[in-house]
Amino acid sequence: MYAQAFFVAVFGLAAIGFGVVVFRTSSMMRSALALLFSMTAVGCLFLAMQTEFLGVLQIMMMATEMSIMAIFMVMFMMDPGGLGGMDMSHQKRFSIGAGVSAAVVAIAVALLSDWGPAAEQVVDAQAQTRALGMELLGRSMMIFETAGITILTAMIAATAVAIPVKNLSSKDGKEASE
Amino acid sequence: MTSVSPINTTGSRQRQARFARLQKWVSRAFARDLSCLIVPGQDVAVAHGLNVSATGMRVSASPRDANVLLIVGVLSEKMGEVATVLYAQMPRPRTIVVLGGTTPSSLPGADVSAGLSQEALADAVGRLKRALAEGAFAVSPMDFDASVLHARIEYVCPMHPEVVEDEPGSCPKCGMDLVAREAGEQTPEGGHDHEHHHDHDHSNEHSNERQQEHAHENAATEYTCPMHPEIVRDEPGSCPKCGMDLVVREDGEDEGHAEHEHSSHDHGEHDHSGHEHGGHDHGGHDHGASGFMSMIEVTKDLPRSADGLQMDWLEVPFGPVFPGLAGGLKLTLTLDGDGVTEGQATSLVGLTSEGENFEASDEMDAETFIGYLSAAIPLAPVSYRLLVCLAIEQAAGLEGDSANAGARTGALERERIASHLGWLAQLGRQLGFAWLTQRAATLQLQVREANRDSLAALEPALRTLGTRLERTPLLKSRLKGIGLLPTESSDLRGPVARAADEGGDAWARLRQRLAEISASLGLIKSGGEPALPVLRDVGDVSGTGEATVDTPRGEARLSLKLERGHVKSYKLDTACSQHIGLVPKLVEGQELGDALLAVGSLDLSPWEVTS
Amino acid sequence: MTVAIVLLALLGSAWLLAVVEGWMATGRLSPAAPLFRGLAHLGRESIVPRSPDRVFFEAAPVLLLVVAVLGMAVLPLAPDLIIADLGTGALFVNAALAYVLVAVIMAGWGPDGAYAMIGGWRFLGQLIAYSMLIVMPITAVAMRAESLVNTAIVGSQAGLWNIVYQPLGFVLFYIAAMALAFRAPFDLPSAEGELGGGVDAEYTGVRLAVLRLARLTLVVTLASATTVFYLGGWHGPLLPPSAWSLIKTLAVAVSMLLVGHYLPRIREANLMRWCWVLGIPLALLNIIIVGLLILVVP
Amino acid sequence: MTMILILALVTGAILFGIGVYGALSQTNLVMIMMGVELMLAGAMVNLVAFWRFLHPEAYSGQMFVLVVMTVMALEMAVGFGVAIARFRAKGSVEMEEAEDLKG
Repeated sequence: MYAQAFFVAVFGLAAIGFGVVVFRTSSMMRSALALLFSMTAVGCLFLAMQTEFLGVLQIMMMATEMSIMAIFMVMFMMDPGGLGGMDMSHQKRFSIGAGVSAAVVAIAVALLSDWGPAAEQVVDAQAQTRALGMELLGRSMMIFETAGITILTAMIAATAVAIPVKNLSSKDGKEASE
Repeated sequence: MTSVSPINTTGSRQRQARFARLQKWVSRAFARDLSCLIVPGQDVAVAHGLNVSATGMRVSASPRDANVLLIVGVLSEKMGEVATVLYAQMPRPRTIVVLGGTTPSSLPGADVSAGLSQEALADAVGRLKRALAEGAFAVSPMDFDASVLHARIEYVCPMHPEVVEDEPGSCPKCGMDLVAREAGEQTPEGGHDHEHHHDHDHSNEHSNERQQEHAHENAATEYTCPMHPEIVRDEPGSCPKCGMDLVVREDGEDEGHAEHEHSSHDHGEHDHSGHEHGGHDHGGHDHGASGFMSMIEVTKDLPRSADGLQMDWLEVPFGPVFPGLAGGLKLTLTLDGDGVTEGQATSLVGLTSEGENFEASDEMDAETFIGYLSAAIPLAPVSYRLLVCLAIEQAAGLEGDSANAGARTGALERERIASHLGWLAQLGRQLGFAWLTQRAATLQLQVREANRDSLAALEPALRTLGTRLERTPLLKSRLKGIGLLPTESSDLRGPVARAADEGGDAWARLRQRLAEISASLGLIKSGGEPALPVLRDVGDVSGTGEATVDTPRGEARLSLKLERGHVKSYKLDTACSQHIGLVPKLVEGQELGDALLAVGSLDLSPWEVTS
Repeated sequence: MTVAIVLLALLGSAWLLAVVEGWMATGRLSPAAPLFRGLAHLGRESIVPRSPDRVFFEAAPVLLLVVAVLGMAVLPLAPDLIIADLGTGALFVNAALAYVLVAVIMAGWGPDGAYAMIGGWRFLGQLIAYSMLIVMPITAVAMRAESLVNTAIVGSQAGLWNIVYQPLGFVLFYIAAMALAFRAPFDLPSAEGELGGGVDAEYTGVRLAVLRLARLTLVVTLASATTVFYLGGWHGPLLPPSAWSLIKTLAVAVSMLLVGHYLPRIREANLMRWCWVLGIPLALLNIIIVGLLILVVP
Repeated sequence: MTMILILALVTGAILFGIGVYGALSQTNLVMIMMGVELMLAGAMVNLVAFWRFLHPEAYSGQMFVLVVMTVMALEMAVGFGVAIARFRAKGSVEMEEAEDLKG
């Protein structure tokens, strides 16, 4: 119980901390990898909440995803090394306001609403994975398959958009779809 | 400018303590773990008949992993500077071994020097090991400093790019501290350009940081709106039009966006040490480093790379001491990502194509000249020896004699085999094909001095090597279609020209060279016992002679003027000096690996590149 | 206890691989050489390049090592000799190994050097090629075991090893594993002949020692994964289970080194093309075949 | 247990807030995508928390998280596709310079 609370808190803080770094550093590599570690922390948060499969999946997916994010940052930023220290943001006040208010509202809801009794125990990881599999290929098969088809479409679409007309050998589309 | 940065001193101070504790063991470890960086290059070492790995030394690819700088033969001045840079990049304790030459002036004296032979090398390594085992080399940083390294640092004012000083100080205009930066271009590059002189680094970074803090105070003179350039204020605030925060504007913002992009993409000097958020402006190393920069502005001048994206360029030197290329050959490639946009090759060891300067000295008699030329070309000494002999004999009006024609052909062909094997080893090095490198190098060492019978004994081994390479998986797919040259291009010679007919790519060249190896074997069988060409007695004749020899890399033509047995002037025209001109065409638009492979497949010998 | 044993096994295997490496390079078998080399590295100066991204430069070798060890932690040497027998072990191996990419990119960016940076990004391209071929064969393995638990996966091979049951998957996984460990012929990020060492090029002294150890450990981990997924893990006659695991693991690891010794470096574009045009369809085919076998064979 | 639930929900809320800030304040398309990713991460944390502490028996909760992950990958794919296309066409992925996208 307390151990769980502790870990949830620690990984939560880590996720938030790295999340802040993402928009504080001027080096693109750093912000991309900070986002990666923030996502990893979220994955660990899942693990701390005994959601093993999702946690590991999150940790796995984000490594690749964010590394690809990183190379695109380096490609598409004017100053990937962050040596120029140029300000890449606009409408700061408005954004901060929006961000804070969004967070505050959500927190307020979290604190004020009555969640009723919380479940003490969950089944172990193996049973969970099994049950999740049953769920995926059972009741919510339709949704799951739709998601699959959608992402396939997205891959193809992204590749089609990305590759130049003249040479079809560009890998960018594939990178994007990883 | 101390020879080691503060970080490293503290680092090595701890290490000294550890060193004191297990001195004996660490010293023994140093003695047992020798890895050498060979200057000018591994190919040269093998061509001199040195089998380095037989002495228990590893051959290192980069100065970072090396602790012995092995200098083979006499170095040209440029190569001397390169050697110095490489030495500066090696971690301490580092040692210098010089074989059959003198230590370049810019380097500290050689720790061990010996003759240019396998026995001498083995002996030298033995002495080195003993010295190391006795702990002669402490890790404590010895003050090593060379003008070559200094030449690379100049000091500029962040605010006034036109202010460039040699000494650190403050800007005459604004009084800001000057920032150290690499003078770069005009100085020769070592194998690893990007941090030539970690020796100065830290002092360098320091000045950067100092400058940044100053920048906070002084540099922030004008504030402008990213969107509305016409808005200019003296203090920070928000734009009356769009309400955006005003950003610092810096003088000279709009100059050379290309370079800015350039230096930022190879993230030239980003040091995030300490301050994270990009509030401050750096000025120091690149222009327009502050304020809002239109990305369209930045990218519009950039060339399109292969897939049509505007990428920024990054000029990277490969060589002159690079594992994938012949030692002494410097290839400068402009890369966007992994693709080569342009590049050219230069030789740091080439000889002059025309010698007029012999009038003054009477020393240049025929024999000396032969020695001079064959020494200048370590990769194919015999061919050029033969070339000179033929030219002089023709100048002397002697008929080509049938007596030792066979011997001369034998020697030439033997060298051809050895040279092609050397190329195979080089190819293996480039492709990370360890087996090929070892096999080819071993065979080359055996072939070099072999006589007819031992060559006949080696024949099966050579043929198996050939057939085996033909059957090696991945090799064909790696080489096919790489380094394509138009068949009709006229300035091709030697194997490259002969390979142009069946495909003219790297694969064709490989097969061509393999074919030539077996052809040469046949010639040696039919020809005479290989013997070093010796000049027949020509006496004090005068006249002009001209000769052509099909060296392993293609025909070389030499015409010289003889006066009373002394060479007065000569004119040399080699294949490599033709081929090196092909490099830009060859590498443009290729992937990095393919480009290097294409250059390698030409078998350029920088020694034969005449200027 | 278990932890100590596994770590020792890991270190020992890494040392053995280092010896084999030395033998391939010099032709001499000198068991002491790796130890001396490591000691010498400790004694040497550890250079910090010009203007590094210090965090990444320092973190990269350590992260690589940690990742390799983490991967090993969920792989069983014997039924009871496993640090953590996770309910999603097979997936966790993937997750851990995915961070090899992160470490390599850090090592590429950190030292602020052109060669290193190119090497780092090259590995990203390499990942685009091999990653699918790591995940999909493991999927087929998990299908047969009907579980993601590594011990269960080994258990499912008691009768018939997966290398026989799904040879196609084994081949794909073996190749992908070599690409993941970026050993020759897939050593594009650390190519000596093309990048003068690439991501390794800037490391010296202690950092280099850690990096080398990490790379060898990574090979061991991957070999161990191959053993668990395809070579029936600890199953084998006479010898104790853990011995079998070790023997198989080392055999696979050494074979990986040897293959690299006799092959030229693969061309980046070819790797990409073959993996996507040939590899992925084959991996899918493998999954289908295994699925059919599971359904048809009782 | 409810305490942990609230802890997780607060974390999710803050992540979401950071994401909103990023998505609104950044001028570069890729950075904006980072903001969106963070928002989605916050959402996922909440979903997992709800599944774990309120309805551990209903696996559609976990399934939902999977869908969100898919959406993340999807967003990456499409986003980068668009980024490359824009970069090729306009030489910029700066929103400040995307007048043609402004309403």
